[in-house]
Amino acid sequence: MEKSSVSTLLKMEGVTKRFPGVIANDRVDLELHNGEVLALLGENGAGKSTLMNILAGLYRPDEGFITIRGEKVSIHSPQDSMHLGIGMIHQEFMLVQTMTVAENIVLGLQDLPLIPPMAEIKRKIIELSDRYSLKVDPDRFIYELSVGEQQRVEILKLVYRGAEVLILDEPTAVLTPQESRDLNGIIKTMLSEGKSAIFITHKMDEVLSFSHRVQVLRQGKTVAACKTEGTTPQELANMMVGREILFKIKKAPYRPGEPKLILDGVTVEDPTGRPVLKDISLTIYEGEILGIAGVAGNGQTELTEVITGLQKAVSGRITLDSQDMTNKQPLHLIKAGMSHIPADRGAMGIVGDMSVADNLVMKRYRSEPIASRHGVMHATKIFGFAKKMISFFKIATPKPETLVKFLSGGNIQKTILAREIDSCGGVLIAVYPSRGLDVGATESVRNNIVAQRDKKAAVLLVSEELDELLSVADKIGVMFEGELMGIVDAATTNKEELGMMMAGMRGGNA
Amino acid sequence: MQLITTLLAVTLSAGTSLLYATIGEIYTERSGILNLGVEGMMMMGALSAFAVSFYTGSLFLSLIVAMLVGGSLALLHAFLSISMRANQVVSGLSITLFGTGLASYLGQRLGPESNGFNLAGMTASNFQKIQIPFLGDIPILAAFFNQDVLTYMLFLIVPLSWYFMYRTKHGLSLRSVGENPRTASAMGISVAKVRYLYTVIGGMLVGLGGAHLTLAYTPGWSENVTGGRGWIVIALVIFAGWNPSRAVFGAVLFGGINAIQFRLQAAGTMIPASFLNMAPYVVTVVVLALMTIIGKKKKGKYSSPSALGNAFSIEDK
Amino acid sequence: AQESATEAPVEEPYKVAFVYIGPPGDLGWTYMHDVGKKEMEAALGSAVETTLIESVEEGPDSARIMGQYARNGYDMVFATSFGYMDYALETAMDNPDLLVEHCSGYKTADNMSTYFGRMYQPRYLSGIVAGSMTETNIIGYVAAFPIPEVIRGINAFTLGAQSVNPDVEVKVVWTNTWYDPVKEREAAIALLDSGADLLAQHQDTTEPPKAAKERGALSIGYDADMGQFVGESVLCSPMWNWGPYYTATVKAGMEGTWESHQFWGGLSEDTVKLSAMSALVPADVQAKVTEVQASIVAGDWDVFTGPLYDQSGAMILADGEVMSDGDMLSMGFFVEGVVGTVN
Amino acid sequence: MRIVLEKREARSKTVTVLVPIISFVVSLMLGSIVLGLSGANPLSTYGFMFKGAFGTWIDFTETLVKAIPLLLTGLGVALAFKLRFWNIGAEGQFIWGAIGTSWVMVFWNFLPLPLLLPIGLVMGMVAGAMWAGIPAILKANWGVDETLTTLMLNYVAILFAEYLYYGPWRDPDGFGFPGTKRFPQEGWLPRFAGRAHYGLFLALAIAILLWFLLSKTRWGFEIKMIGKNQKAARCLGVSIEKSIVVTLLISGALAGLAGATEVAGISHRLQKGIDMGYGYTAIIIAWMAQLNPLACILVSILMAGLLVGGDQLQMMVGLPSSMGLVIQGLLLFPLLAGSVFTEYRLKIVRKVEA
Ligand SMILES: Nc1ncnc2c1ncn2[C@@H]1O[C@H](COP(=O)(O)OP(=O)(O)OP(=O)(O)O)[C@@H](O)[C@H]1O
Ligand SMILES: Nc1ncnc2c1ncn2[C@@H]1O[C@H](COP(=O)(O)OP(=O)(O)OP(=O)(O)O)[C@@H](O)[C@H]1O
Ligand SMILES: [Mg+2]
Ligand SMILES: [Mg+2]
Repeated sequence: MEKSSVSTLLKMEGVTKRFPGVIANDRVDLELHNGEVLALLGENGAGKSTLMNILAGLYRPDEGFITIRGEKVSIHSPQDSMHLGIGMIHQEFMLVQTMTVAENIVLGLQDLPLIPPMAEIKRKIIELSDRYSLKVDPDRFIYELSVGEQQRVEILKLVYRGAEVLILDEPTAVLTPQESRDLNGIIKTMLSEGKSAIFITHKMDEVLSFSHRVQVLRQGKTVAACKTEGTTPQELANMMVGREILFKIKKAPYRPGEPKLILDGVTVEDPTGRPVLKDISLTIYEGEILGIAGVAGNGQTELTEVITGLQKAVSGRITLDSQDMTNKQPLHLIKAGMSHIPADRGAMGIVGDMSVADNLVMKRYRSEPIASRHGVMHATKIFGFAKKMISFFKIATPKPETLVKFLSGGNIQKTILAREIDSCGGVLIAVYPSRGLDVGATESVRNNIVAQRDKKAAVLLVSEELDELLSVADKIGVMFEGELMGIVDAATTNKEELGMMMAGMRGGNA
Repeated sequence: MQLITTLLAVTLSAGTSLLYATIGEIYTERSGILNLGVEGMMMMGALSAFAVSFYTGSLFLSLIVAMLVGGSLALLHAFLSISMRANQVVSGLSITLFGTGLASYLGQRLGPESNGFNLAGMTASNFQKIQIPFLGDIPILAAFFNQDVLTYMLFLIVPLSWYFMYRTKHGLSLRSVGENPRTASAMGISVAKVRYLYTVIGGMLVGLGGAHLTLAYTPGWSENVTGGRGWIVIALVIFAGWNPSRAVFGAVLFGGINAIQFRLQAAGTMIPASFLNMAPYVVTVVVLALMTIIGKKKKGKYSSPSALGNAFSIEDK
Repeated sequence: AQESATEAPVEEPYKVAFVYIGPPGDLGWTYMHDVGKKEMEAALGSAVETTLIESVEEGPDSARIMGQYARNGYDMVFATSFGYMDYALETAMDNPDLLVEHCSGYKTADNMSTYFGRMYQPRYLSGIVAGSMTETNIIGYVAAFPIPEVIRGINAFTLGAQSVNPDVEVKVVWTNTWYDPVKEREAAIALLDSGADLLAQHQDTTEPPKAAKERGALSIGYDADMGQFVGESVLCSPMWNWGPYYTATVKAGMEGTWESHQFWGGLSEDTVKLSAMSALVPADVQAKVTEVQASIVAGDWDVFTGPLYDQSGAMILADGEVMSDGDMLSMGFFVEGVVGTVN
Repeated sequence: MRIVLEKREARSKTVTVLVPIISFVVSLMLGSIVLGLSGANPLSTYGFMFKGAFGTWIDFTETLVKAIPLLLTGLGVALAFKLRFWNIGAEGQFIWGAIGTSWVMVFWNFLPLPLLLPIGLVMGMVAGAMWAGIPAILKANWGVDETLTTLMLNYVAILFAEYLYYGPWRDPDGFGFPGTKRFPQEGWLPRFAGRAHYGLFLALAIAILLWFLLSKTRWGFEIKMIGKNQKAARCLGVSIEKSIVVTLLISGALAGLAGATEVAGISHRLQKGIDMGYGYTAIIIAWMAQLNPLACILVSILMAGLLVGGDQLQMMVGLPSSMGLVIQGLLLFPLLAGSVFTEYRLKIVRKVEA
């Protein structure tokens, strides 16, 4: 794939962008060559998304300029950016939930006729989805789609518009390994058609497998830019974080205690009465991490929600410390010591319009010392507590009073993690806890989860990354179509066995 | 049969001004702007339409002016809530205060000197009911084809609005802006432009709703002619689930119950009149509640535009 | 006004304030008070200074406003709606120098009087017209609220109609509003749809006559001469005529002869009257009206004279018995022939 | 070149003070134009308006009289809005408060007289709470849109009250006049100056208490969580249904108390004209106060002053009442437009830059 003559396609020079309290980009230079893939790396909050949003016309830089093919351009709006052939997949989905796939794909197109010929559009969408093997039904509404399908719609949007420069902001963060592989294949196809791309990811294998060059940001500044060839994941990670990353989990030997959380024949139905969780029985012991593997949409969310009291079981029994917890209110479970790191962190994990400090005490505000016995909360205690947590969990925030929504995705996750780990009283339910986290943060999340287990907590870890499960969990259960295919020993199983079970084959001691 | 026909006919002509305003407000709210100034805009539309008709005799010009006046007040609301990011609820309520006040003030100042400058009590040219030959004679259908021009225009405006919102490019942009402005913006749609546009269009339709009152339904200007109907419109928009076609159902239900309750009274029922006068409000609440409870499974279809009432700026997250 | 001020340095003008329930532009209740006020001004010239405040709710605000007039040196306040009664009394108590005139109430004080008109008299006359001219024998009556004044009017009207047409039926629809053009029209249309070919009203807008006219039906106005605004289809209108009373009362105040009173003026005092009749009313009907009017004015006869039966057929007044003012003022039943409920 | 709004790093103190002042001056100027056009002298008109509302002690007490119901309904509305429950129904809850109190005052003759007032006020709160409870339960359990239900229930409340005082509750000795019997004197809320009654201190105490509860306690914290992200609050163990219902009962009780103090303190009977649209003005007050209970105090007094002073347009200047509404609108527009500058500043952007 090496090009003989390097011609510069796009150049950003001295780009600075400030938000209240932070400099997200500090005089950043960036260069993209024709037909290459540039991997943009950096810790959570380093300013990657901000820089790309400037290219996409969402944000305006405070300083600096952009040239394309040697010509200075002004990007005032997403429209300008599209005209210049730039297309971006944003970190959060940019989809209108109450519109169909087809409507989302053509939304905002300039040359769309007054009455969009929907039949023709759908045909074109199906054609494109065949070409890139992106299977979606153009008539479905977005809210009906799984996360993976939504990501496919985002890509279809891009290819439908025929962008020349692709900006991909962590497109695989929320995808299963299989979906990620498919997606990467698609991106390769697109690149083979002569497009260039800037690719943001925290997954080192992706960086190595198809980027030509890497550029690393730290705290808004460029700290390195080099060819991908010749670097190692270790080096890249060190450059991002500015310290040594081990990629190794410190873990005490597996010594399970008493049974802690027991599910016995639990069944859950969706509002239409279709069973989405069928007759699940499992036991988690003190000092054990039970990993749950499976392709998203096979009942993992329902499993964690029925345990945390967010969904009702129609039959079966859940016991915690041999007390019946079936269909108890979330508060009851929280008081019994349950912690929960939900999958959808923006919607369920945080209150974006409240401060970091407030979000950190959201599990502790009910009792002393944060609140008095009569329910009065102490502002100074809240701050003291928040400051401790911010420094302990290394949450990058300008101030404790900053609204959480202004943090980068990774730091939002750290905030949730900090709160849940801190308040954990014996059971931790963690759903995709390292999604979208940088290598350093991923490492610390995993270490923190393991530390809970070492402190004799029972941990349920739902993950799509088999590597994560294999290195962190003690036992691994696999879900398929709402059923548990079996539970296997993490130490003795392998990816092949798990893969078979994820495809619907029974195994282990099921 | 005859009873149903007359009830329908009465309901349709009573519902016309409500429907214009409801459709207008649906456009506005679909773009994410909540305009509680309907009452004020309707009142100004009603006044200006009558005044123009009184002085020029041109109904066409009256309608144009009513639309311009409604649109201008809406523009003020748009400026405050979009450009100045003001609280939309208060801005709308202020428009209502201002509009109702100004209309009533002008009503006492714009009239002829012979009537003490009062417009009330004056007559001007107005829209008459036109019976469509043949169609206007068939039972039931007669109710639809024995109306004034403005009502006939609704037969076009309602389906076209539905078609516009759900089947055209601009409708797509409109809905996306109200639902998820951040996405709309990222897709190259100018959120502010769309919101300005549909707030003003909405105001124009509300102005027409007012015009129907003084030019057709209760021809002539009278103080407080809208009598709080702007608030009913706000409720009807919700009842309609922000869907122009369902707005018809709401307006007909509300107007129909009212027509029936007056007829019950005339027939000498023993139910106290206060309770009968409550009926339209109670029924609307009950029907909405039932529809919500039963329709629970149809997610999102009739719920409010997600971004309704929120100021937008891309850097806000 | 300015001339006299320069020529003769007379004492301060007598200051009179009017508190209105609606805007004078309503062409109804308030409009007629305003007409009366203007007549009084014309009659008394620069010796009085008047002011008005419109659209004052019949609630706590009215006391504040009357109190403020008192503090601003006003000599007399006319409170022109019944709901002001308690507040007017409160104001009168707090401001002994102020003379308070309250319309349509029953509470008085040393410095507070009530005044009202026997509207039922012209209503009876309009009933004669209506009863003679209906063909379907169904008359619609659009009514605001079930208070004695309205009920009395409906009864008087019905009695008048029955006096010439025993088969007549008066259907009542309550709107629960004094003033709402749209609602009044809708009520009117409902009545027309239920067979009425003639409408009467106790409402303050011209919508019922207008609706009737559009349907080719006849109507009886109220408050003002509504024929002026609607046309010949309005056969006649029972009207208020406050001018004489306002002039006399203010004059008494100026001259120091004012005394607390309860004034209930009828046709003979010219406080109420029947407008000129439309050309559609046949001469014999007009003659009959004139005849009855004359006997009322002469004091030979009044409307609520027995025999009188209520809706259920129970006898209220025996033959020849005359209802007392007190019973009339608190009337709470419909006479036979009225279709509707009193609440 | 174009002008854009740019977010300020922090809310600037001077700006927060200056903006309302400048906006107010602009408002006055706008008002002057309209007043001038309608033939009034703007300066003396403003003078009359100010004097009418704040000029003398007795005028000021009248402003306070009006501020009491405004403050209480404003607090109720602000509380519901904190939860993002769009309670447009303070008007109806106010009326029910008046009904509840009147019921006790007129019909509970078995009560010892000293208990009449406290129990009457409590019953007003209960009635207001009950009326707010209907939309709250509909919303909490089935998600029925509360804007519609609260708005429609206002009309029902008004008509129901009319039914009572035109019908079964009508004073038998009142010559058929609509309105209940006058309350026994022992049930009246005592007055401390002019017509200003002790309801004022009740309202002030409630405002302070509410501020404390909302900003310093678990309950307030939970309301904030639900208002800002209901799903997350549920995950974190907050019971949404219960909170909505409890909070709305309180919100309704506050509006109900407004109605209760109005009948017990001012009108001394249930009759027409006690509902003056306070429930709607309350919405303006709640937002102008940015839902802060302490700010509600100031805003409702100013609003009451504006309403009371507005009458001077008619009484002293001879303008029709409609001009009062026009002036109110004109005063609000610049204030609304100005609020943005506390958080944003104007920035001039030149085209050349990327
Ligand atoms: N709209 C905004 N308003 C205020 N601050 C913001 C905004 N967007 C981003 N920031 C801040 O700017 C910094 C850079 O954020 P950005 O989202 O660009 O990080 P990132 O590198 O994409 O991180 P991640 O890997 O977690 O996605 C962070 O400190 C963030 O808190
Ligand atoms: N959940 C949804 N969110 C947004 N739009 C939707 C949703 N469901 C359907 N739509 C759109 O709404 C439009 C109207 O749908 P539909 O035809 O069912 O309604 P209608 O016929 O106008 O109303 P009704 O069914 O009440 O008579 C459809 O064209 C569709 O595009
Ligand atoms: Mg990012
Ligand atoms: Mg349909």
